[in-house]
Amino acid sequence: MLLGHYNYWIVIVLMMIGFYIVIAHGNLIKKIVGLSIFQTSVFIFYISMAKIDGGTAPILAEGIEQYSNPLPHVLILTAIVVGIATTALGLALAVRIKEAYGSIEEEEIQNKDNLDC
Amino acid sequence: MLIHLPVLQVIIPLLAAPLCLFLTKPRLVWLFALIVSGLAFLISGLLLQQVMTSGTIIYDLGGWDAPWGIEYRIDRLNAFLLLIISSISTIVLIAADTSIRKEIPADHHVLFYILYLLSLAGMLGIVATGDAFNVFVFLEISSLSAYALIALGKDRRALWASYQYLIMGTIGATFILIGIGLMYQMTGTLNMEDLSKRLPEVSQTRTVFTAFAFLIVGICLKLAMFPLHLWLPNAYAYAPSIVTAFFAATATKVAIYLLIRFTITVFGLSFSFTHFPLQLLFVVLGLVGIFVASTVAIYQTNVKHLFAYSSIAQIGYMIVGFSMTTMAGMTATLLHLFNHALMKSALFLALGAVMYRIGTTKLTHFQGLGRQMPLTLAAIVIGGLSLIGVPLTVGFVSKWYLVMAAIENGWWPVAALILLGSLLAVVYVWRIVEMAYFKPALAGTETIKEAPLSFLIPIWTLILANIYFGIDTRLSVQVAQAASMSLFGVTP
Amino acid sequence: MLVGVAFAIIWMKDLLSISMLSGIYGLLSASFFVAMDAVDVAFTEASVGAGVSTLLMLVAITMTGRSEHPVRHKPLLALAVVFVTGSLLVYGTWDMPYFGSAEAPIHQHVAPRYINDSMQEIGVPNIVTSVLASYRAFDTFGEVVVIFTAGIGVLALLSVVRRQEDIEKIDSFNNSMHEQHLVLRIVAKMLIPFIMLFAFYVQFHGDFGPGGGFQAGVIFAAAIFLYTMLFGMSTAYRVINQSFMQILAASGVLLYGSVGVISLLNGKEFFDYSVLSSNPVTGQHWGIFLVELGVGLTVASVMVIIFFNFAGRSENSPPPVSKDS
Amino acid sequence: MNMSLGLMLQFSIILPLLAVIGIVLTAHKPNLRESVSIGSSILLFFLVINLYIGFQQGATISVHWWELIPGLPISFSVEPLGMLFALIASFLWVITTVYAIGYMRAHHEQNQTRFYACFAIAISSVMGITFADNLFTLFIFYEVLTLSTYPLVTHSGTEEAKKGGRIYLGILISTSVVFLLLAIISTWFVAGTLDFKPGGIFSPDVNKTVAGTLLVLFVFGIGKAAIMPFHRWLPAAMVAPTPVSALLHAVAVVKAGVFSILKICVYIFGIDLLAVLPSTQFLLYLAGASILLASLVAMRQDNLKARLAYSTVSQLGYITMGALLATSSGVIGSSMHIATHAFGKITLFFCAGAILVAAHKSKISEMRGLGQQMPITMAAFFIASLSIIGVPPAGGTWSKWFLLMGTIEAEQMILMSVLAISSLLNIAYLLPIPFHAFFSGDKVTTPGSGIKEAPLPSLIALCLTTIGCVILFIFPQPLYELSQAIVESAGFTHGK
Repeated sequence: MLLGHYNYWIVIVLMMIGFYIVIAHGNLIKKIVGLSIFQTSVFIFYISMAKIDGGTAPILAEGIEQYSNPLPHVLILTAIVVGIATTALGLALAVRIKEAYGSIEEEEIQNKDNLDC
Repeated sequence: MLIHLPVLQVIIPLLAAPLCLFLTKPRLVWLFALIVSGLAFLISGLLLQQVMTSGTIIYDLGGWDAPWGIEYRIDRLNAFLLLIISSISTIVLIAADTSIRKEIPADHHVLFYILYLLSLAGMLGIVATGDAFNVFVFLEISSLSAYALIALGKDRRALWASYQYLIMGTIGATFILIGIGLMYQMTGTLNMEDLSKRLPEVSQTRTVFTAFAFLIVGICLKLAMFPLHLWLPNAYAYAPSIVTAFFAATATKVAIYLLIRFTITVFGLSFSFTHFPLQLLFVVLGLVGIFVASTVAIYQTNVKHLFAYSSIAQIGYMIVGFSMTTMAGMTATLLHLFNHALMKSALFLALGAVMYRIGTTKLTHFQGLGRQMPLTLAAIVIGGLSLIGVPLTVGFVSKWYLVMAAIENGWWPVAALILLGSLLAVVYVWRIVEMAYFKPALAGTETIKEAPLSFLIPIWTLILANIYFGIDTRLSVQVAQAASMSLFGVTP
Repeated sequence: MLVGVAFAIIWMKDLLSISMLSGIYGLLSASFFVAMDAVDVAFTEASVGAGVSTLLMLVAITMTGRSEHPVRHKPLLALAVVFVTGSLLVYGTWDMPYFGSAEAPIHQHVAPRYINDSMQEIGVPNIVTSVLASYRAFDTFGEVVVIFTAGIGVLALLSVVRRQEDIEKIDSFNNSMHEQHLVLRIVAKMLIPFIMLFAFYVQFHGDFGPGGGFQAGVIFAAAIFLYTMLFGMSTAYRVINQSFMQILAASGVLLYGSVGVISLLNGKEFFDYSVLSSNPVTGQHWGIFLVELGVGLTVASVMVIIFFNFAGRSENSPPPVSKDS
Repeated sequence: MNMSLGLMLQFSIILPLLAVIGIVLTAHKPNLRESVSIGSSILLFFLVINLYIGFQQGATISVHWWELIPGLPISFSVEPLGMLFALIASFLWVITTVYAIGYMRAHHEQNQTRFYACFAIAISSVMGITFADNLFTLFIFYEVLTLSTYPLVTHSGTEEAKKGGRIYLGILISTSVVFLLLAIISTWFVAGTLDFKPGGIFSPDVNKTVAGTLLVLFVFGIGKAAIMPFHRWLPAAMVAPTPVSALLHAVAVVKAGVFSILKICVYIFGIDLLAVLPSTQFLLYLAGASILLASLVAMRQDNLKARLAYSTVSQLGYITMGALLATSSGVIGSSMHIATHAFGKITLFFCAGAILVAAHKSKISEMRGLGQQMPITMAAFFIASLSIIGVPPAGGTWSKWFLLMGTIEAEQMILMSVLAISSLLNIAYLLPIPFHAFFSGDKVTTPGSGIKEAPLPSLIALCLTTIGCVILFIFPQPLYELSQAIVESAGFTHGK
């Protein structure tokens, strides 16, 4: 019973670590790292559910009956691309913010913004 | 070709975006984008007409029938949304050429239009599709282009706003992804129609409960529903004016659409509102949102901020209408969706015109503008009156329906609070009116002229629409009613 | 293992090691994917999670400084949010089908058709490829557009207008520096053609084994990255024209889309490949081939655009406060 | 006249709007602009007179525009109460325009085009209110009236004017949006219609508590009726130029308020229902309190316009009270009082304006002995005061009489005494002004200080309205007939 979900719990722990980094940390780059960990963990979750005991990779071959579910794989391929796209954009923003504010720490930027107003 | 309308609706702007790179002249690209958006508008009009007369259109992409392939499923609800998005996009684009010349460096103009078309296509894609995962993909197209568009703003704060939006938006999208994953795990399908058939069997499971919770939180993040609204004001305030006008009218509407789609079509009313304390939660958050955001709006010194907070308050009205779970409430929400799009796009475009002429939208710089830019300011006043909900404007019509729906539910206090909330709108709108009309112009601003025609035409088109749909409500009410009927499964 | 790495990332203050660790995290999850029978995904994650994103982070860090300030405010609220979310998820797992169970709904509905019928309907052994490029071709099209959007977005954010003299200045600087890495350069020169060859193999072999346009695009781009890193930006600029890359990226999307448009023009649904040939299965083959080519084109060129803009930014306009890093 | 009556009805609403266009187009030629104003006001009066004649001949005049919200049309029809109000408003518009020309020019006011344009919009919405065939139409024009008069109130643009404007708009919009709109929507929900129908639209077995609550919402919601505690806007609005105060805040706006209340009482609730509602009693006492308190406050005002404003608040209480009395005499008294008070109060305001323009005085304490320099103005002031107080030879006598009868019919002895006391208070705060002006021993202003009568147009205007007051006393018959018709058309079955 417990073992049946063990895998998912690990994934949840990973997700939450990523999520924690995103919301608790002030460094813009680190936030993005956290975001990508968060997303990657979700990918792991998807892939986990596609697994069948005794199944193989979903490439058709003679003599194999059990295949893992290909659909989550497809979804995650797409999601990975989305993830890298977000990361790239986020990093680009971080670089620009560094140029404009001279800092990539959330608090410092916030303080400078408040001065602007 | 008519049967391909659903897919053409999305792929025309989608394919037009990369094509822009081949036309290197910004002017040309603008014209091209305008034509493309106009085409999308035309298609959405045709689609709506088709749907109203002959019911839901189903289009199987790749020729694979659902749930194996992805299908587009256009019913009255999303046809209505498609029309709102594409029409506003087209009208706003008219002013784009003039506006971005002042606000964006010249070598980024082509990129601007590409991103604009992409985000248009993304939103249309979210609305048109009948596949849950496809929603996620198109959500990302529209979001990524939105982040980039916002970051194009002149002020350095635009970068920071965009970054915050990116983080919040991505968290939201990932939550949605988790929700979709959990749903998929319990049902084995991604198609919405199929999901709605298979979910009831497993609706008692805790997994589905979790899936629902994640979807709702994710969507509410995108929706900027109070208290998840923190990203919105800065994003709207520092983005280029055109972008603000476009997004204020459409982006949150798409999120509302998703909310309606998932709670009512996919999960079904009985699940969403009986297994889940969604009704109480939404009524309270909606009302608190109205009051808090309107109050904050009153104290803003930048008019763009002011209207951004007002947008959050208006989202509150839609949430309240939605949470009534009656046909009348849904009609009111849909009506307000349309009406609010008209008001806010007009208002933000007018602010764009002010930005164009005086380079800022600080409230103190509005002094005496009523004389210098009479037509623009008149537009802001009419738009503001509409926001308040004065008769003969669209705002009144939606308020009427909303209060009516509340009374029908027997929610008297809610009805009174809705009306009370609109008084706060009077206060913030009047701050602008007094500043513009009863203060002498600032020294050294004698040379300020009325906004150019390329601004006035779209602004006044929208303002006249505000008045027209406030006087003749047959069209909008009929469509909104039909859409909410089809949502609740009543045949008209 | 993954958990360990993730925790390490929380505690680390040095951004450089964090990005290295996140690369390792990507690699580890890739190997996990292999264990889960998801070879295609593993391939992609390895090239993206471990490769491209780490690289991008490194480049970004060179511009932003590498140390993180200590967190001053108490992260209690964040912990609470995370705790609530996490426990909700754990709560959700109680009614989940067991891990690896063949009876789970996802194995009963929809997916069986892909496994059982795709050979007749599409004729490609790699089921992931058939689902990706045909059954759910529209999602993949969306994916290509997403990556294209990211490319355009990065371009909008980071592109700098280069003047000729700048290039020359950097050029001479680079030349002097790269003299020192002669051995590396020769090895790389020999390596790059092989990498490219491998990319083409991955591109066209996607029907049968793991691989496809996306992975190929990334690998191809990696070859160019390597070249750039060793021979300097300006040399790379001479070889690869920026606006040409943009056109290429756009063409990839258009190539993909035009396949759909051809179906439309033939009166079939968008992305119905059966019109491409008299035999529907051959049509599917053609369709998948073209579509994958489009994906590869766009991915490769967008990756190059993104990388060039990051790198170009760092060489061209050194950050104002970079000394403290 | 070969225009159909229905068309005429529509024209009476549209004509002032056309005048707006004319006024804006002729903005740079003041003479032409003013001719447009006067011309259209005369034409409007002419139209209304024709409507009246047609109506007297028994024609039913109604116009149906379009449905703004499905089930809720914009439609108009002529009925006696509306006819009465329309006659008064259109006639006084003519006179006020004449007066305004003199006043505005003598005062060298800015933004005169905006002034005349907004004025015309306001009149158009008043016409809309008078002929509205349902509550919905009435509400729309009610709101338009509020908004179009806002620029008039803040006309001078000073800090004080802005503050006044804020209070004005704040109270009128809040009450109308929160209470009135809520009441209207609820009424629609409860009764299923918003049409004005003789005898009311509620079914007899309607829940008394609900209907009672609605009545309270309506009375509070119509802030223009200035029932305490929602009266603060009226004194605040006195920052406006005097013609505005005169027409709008003695006639158009406030009368639109009490007119709406009267109309709602008679045609939405129906007198029979009104008589049995629990909240009626409460509102009657509120109106009574409003009458007395406002009178008392008025006594303490030194600013003439402020005193007149509080007097208006008090007089409006009469009309509301009459409507709520739910007796035929009460309704007759109310509707007649709309007319008589209109003539009386507008005259008083005209006088106040004339004094301001000619003598630059707005404080009552400075007006001693002014009778020597401005005899006509002060005489007019005296006669109008009599009308307000309700003694011969002025029209106010009749309406007060009927109101008094109403209280007796309804056996409301307390209210009867309220009326009596209030009349005494009226005397106390109005009559001393002309009295001191003529017979003051210690003259503040010495003769020959150059103070003359006001400009001729203004003088003519105030004489005309004074004569109106007297005529209403001598020939009250048409007025009475119209009021009687209201009672009859309302299917009055009192005593049942």
